[in-house]
Amino acid sequence: MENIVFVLANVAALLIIAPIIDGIERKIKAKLQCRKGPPILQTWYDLVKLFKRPSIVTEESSLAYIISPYIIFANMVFALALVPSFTRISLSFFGDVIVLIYLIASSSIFLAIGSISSGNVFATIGANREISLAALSKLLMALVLATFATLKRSLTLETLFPIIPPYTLSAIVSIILFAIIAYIESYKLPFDIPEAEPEIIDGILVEYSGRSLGILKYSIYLKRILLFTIIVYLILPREIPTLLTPILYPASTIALSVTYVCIETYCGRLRIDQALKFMKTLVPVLLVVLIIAYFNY
Amino acid sequence: MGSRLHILKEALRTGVVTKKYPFEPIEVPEGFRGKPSIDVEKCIGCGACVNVCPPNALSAEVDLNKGVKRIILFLGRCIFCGRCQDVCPTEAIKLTREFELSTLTTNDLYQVVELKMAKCEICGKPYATIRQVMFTAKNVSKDQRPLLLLCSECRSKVSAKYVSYARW
Amino acid sequence: MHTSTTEILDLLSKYGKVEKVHENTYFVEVSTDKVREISEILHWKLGGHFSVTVGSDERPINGYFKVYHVFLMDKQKLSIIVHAKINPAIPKLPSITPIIPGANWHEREAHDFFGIVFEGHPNLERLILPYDWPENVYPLRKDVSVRELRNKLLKNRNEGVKERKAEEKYIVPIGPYHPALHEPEYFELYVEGEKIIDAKYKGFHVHRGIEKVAEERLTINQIPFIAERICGICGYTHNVAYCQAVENAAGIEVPSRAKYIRSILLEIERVHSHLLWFGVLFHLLGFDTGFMMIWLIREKIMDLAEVLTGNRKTYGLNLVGGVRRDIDSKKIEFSLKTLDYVETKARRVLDKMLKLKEVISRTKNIGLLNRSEARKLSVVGPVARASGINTDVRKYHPYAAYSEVEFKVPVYDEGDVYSRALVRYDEIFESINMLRQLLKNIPKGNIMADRIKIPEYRKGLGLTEAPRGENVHLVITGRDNKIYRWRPRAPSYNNISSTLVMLKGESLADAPAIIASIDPCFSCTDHLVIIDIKRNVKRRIRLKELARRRHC
Amino acid sequence: MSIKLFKKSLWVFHLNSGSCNGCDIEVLNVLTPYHDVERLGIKLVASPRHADAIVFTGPITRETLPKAIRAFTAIPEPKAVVAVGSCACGGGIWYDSYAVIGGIEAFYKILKEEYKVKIPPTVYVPGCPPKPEAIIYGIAVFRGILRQKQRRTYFTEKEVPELTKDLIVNIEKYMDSKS
Repeated sequence: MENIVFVLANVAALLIIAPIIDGIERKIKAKLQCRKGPPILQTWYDLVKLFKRPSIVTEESSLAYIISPYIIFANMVFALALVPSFTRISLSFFGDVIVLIYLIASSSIFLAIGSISSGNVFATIGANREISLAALSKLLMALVLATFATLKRSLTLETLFPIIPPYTLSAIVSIILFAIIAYIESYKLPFDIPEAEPEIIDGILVEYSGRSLGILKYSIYLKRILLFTIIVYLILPREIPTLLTPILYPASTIALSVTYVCIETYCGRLRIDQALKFMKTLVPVLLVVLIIAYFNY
Repeated sequence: MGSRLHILKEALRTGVVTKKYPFEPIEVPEGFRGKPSIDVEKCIGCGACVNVCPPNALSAEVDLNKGVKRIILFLGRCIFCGRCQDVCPTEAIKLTREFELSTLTTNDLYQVVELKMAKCEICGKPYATIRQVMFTAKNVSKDQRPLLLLCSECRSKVSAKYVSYARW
Repeated sequence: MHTSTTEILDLLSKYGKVEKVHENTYFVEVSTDKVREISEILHWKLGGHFSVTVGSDERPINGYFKVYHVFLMDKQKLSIIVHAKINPAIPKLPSITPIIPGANWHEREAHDFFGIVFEGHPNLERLILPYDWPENVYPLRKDVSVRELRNKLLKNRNEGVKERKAEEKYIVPIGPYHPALHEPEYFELYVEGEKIIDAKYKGFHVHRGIEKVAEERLTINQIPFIAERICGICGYTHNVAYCQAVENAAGIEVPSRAKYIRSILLEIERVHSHLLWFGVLFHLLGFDTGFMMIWLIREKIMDLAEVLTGNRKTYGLNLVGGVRRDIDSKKIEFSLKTLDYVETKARRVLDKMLKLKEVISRTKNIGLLNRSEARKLSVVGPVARASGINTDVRKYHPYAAYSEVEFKVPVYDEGDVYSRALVRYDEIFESINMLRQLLKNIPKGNIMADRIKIPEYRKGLGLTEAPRGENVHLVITGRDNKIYRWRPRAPSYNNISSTLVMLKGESLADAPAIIASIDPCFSCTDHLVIIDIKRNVKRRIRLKELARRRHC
Repeated sequence: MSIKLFKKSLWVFHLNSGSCNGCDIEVLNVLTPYHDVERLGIKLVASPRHADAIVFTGPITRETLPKAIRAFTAIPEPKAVVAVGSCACGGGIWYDSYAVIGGIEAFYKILKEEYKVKIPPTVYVPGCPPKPEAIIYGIAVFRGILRQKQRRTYFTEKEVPELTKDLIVNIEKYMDSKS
């Protein structure tokens, strides 16, 4: 029971911190563009405003359109409960890697379904792109996680965190690859194709407004922090004293997000086929890593 | 990669350039074409600015009942070209350096100057503002000045030999 | 083959009366049946290019409608205007669109405004007037009072609305409010997956009826200000072009100091416009840092314009006969300092940005327009120069102070988005170079011509090279300090139709960059509706009532 | 009510309703490093559904009117309007053209009469085009950071001399005595 309290506290803390991390990213991005940038709490201000605004529901929008933001949000919250964050305690006994992938993948699909059912042409193109990107990136993610599972000979999250030691080639390479995939998954440039603003007007999100838009944006921030958390815990050694994790964890998450945003600031957007091509080249690499991992190198 | 680092270096060298405005005022360069403003003491209501204003932001209206002429400046249509300043005979209308003109109602964008009109000595019709009559009088030889007290029609009736110096 | 000026004039005199209006500008009056023949000779045989068609209602003067076709002969530095009288009872003229496809819009415009029927035109549909405009009302005819019309139209706004039926096709609307364009234009893209099969343009949302306003309400010296508001980015070149047209018509000699000041501000405008374009391009490629960095540099140019003219945009500097503000030595010094800053910064940043992998992979070999297509559509400016056509009004029809400075005209042969970027890149630095020469050599003297008298019913042609290409204004002076007919033709007018060629077969993701690559200035063009390109949509995807209803 | 909601965060949809681009580039310019309105929580969004406020630039032309109405109604309530530039404020130089409906007030009139739409709070930013600072000032006035300077002024002449032959002939004397 005590665990549950800890997990709830963890999740609550993550819910608060996720938009703040986005705020930090925006600030840093601004600085890199010679601007002053918004206050760090800006993302929170935006979200609060969105939550206070009504969401427009048109006659043509279906049920899927209305409920999918909430499903995605619930998915993300559940996924966050599965991974350790400020403390190592988590609900990981509920599920393993497979559940995690399932949660991430299903939210992509719900996002696509929701936006297709909004009936807007830009949303449809966005959804198209989202699906083709998601299909490939989830395959990649599955391959990486399979590599981890092969290394540890287990699927439970408990054993996967951390992946190092052993300091094998395959462990290090697969962590790097996971970081790349996490980058793609978190809709960052040059991979923010489904929501490309100039091409298809914020794509998948175009028809959402007010509260549902807020929930969706919030879910995206949560997804980012989820991916960061996984990367952090793949590396963070178990030997670190329990008391230090509440400090080390946010510090490393922020460090990671800063790195990501620095990369993002100096990238242009890829065309969908270019992005897919890039991701396809990762597949054989991952397969090789998987084989190496099987032989424990 | 090299190019990216180079751009990063350039950005860092430039540093944050954002101005503090609106929390600190900013300096506007000399000769900036800002809000046109009518000096109500100098304006003679001649309407030269009205004739020349391309978007008709300046308009004139004559209220015969009250015997007044109004010069109306509507900033919400002004294009800040400064032609009014060029033609004003008394330098009453000038472009200031004021650029903070935003308002929450269009009503606040108006400046109205209402000037009393002189009545024709013969027919009693208001024909020009008193200020304009006095301004013109200064530029006309003394013997012709009494004619300025008449409207253009009466003047031409009274005396064909006088050339009208001012057009109303 | 090079034909000399006299040879051309001899040839022209065989067709009709040749009238020299001002230097290097000749009007040739021909009979209606000869228009096509002479146009073909000028455009295809003598190496000139078709520039603009101007319709005009001259019934109050001579009882006829008139159509003027303007041709520019770059090699001989000549402007030749072919015009024909049209009987107002049956306003008909053979179309030149079958020979010069670039004339398509021009003729449709004349049809919209004057009701002149162009025989043999492939598609003489409404182009410019709003969707709910009544039939058989031609706003630029002199017997139409627009104020009356306006009141009538405002009352029954929806009169004549034809419900646009949704087509069962997968249409991606770009616009009217597309974030990439920041201007309300409407491209319909027919896509198959991510590939564009066909494109349609429905534009002219910004048609503001400028010609009628100018002809009916404004006086000669008020029009420069409305001309400047044709376009907020390159307005000053319109301003200059108009003033030049009137000056040419009236034979006014502008003092050379005024000419220098005009050139200086034209070049400042070009630098700002090209930097703006680079910013927008990078934004469209998803590279926002590029947008921010370029606009940061551009801000200095805007500040410079503010110091020189009193406003960041819409300089409001010209009147017929000269300029309104002088430049003193302090301002020259400030300008030179700003230019140094802008040049070093722009070189450092732009050089590197144009080498970025994403930028190259998304612009090279994208949006191709080859030389022969470019000739057919009569494109101008950087678009033409990127497709291997060496044309530049500043060089071949020098105006203002351009005959007194040295500069190169960059020409690239590839005809893709990247080469259009390179043309503009070169031009930025050529312009800065030119500005230095102009600022250093500016002569002393007056800035306004002394005696300005404008005779009535005289024709004049004003040419400038806008940042987007050649800019043509044709003016017929009128009575009572008014203009009888004024037709500004912005460069984008000729360029926009080329995007439809460029877009075919490209990827949807590249569409904004391609459209932007011509630097479309829709408000310039708008004075319009459907480009009918043969449809060959193979797979039709049905999605009910797509965009139409909700794309906003 | 809406003003309070948008105090910290204001997402703006930019609609060119027939502008010459001058105001549009200045609206874009407020996003760039020198002005950077993101620091004030203002963001330009691409979809009216996401927006809190709509920025009009340019006079409303006949062709854009239905689209402007559509975009306007697509924004969820409560909303605000910013009219940037003299054209949007009062029709500008185009006010009496046959192809132009007029400024934002003419637009409101149509909205009120034909669509029964509530008129949102509006900020007018005159200028041709307004400086980026002037646009920021408009937002600042809207949010109550800065005070509105421009007020309607109405001057009525009070003391007027009686126009007499005597006065007009000896106008110099009168002028001297006055000064």
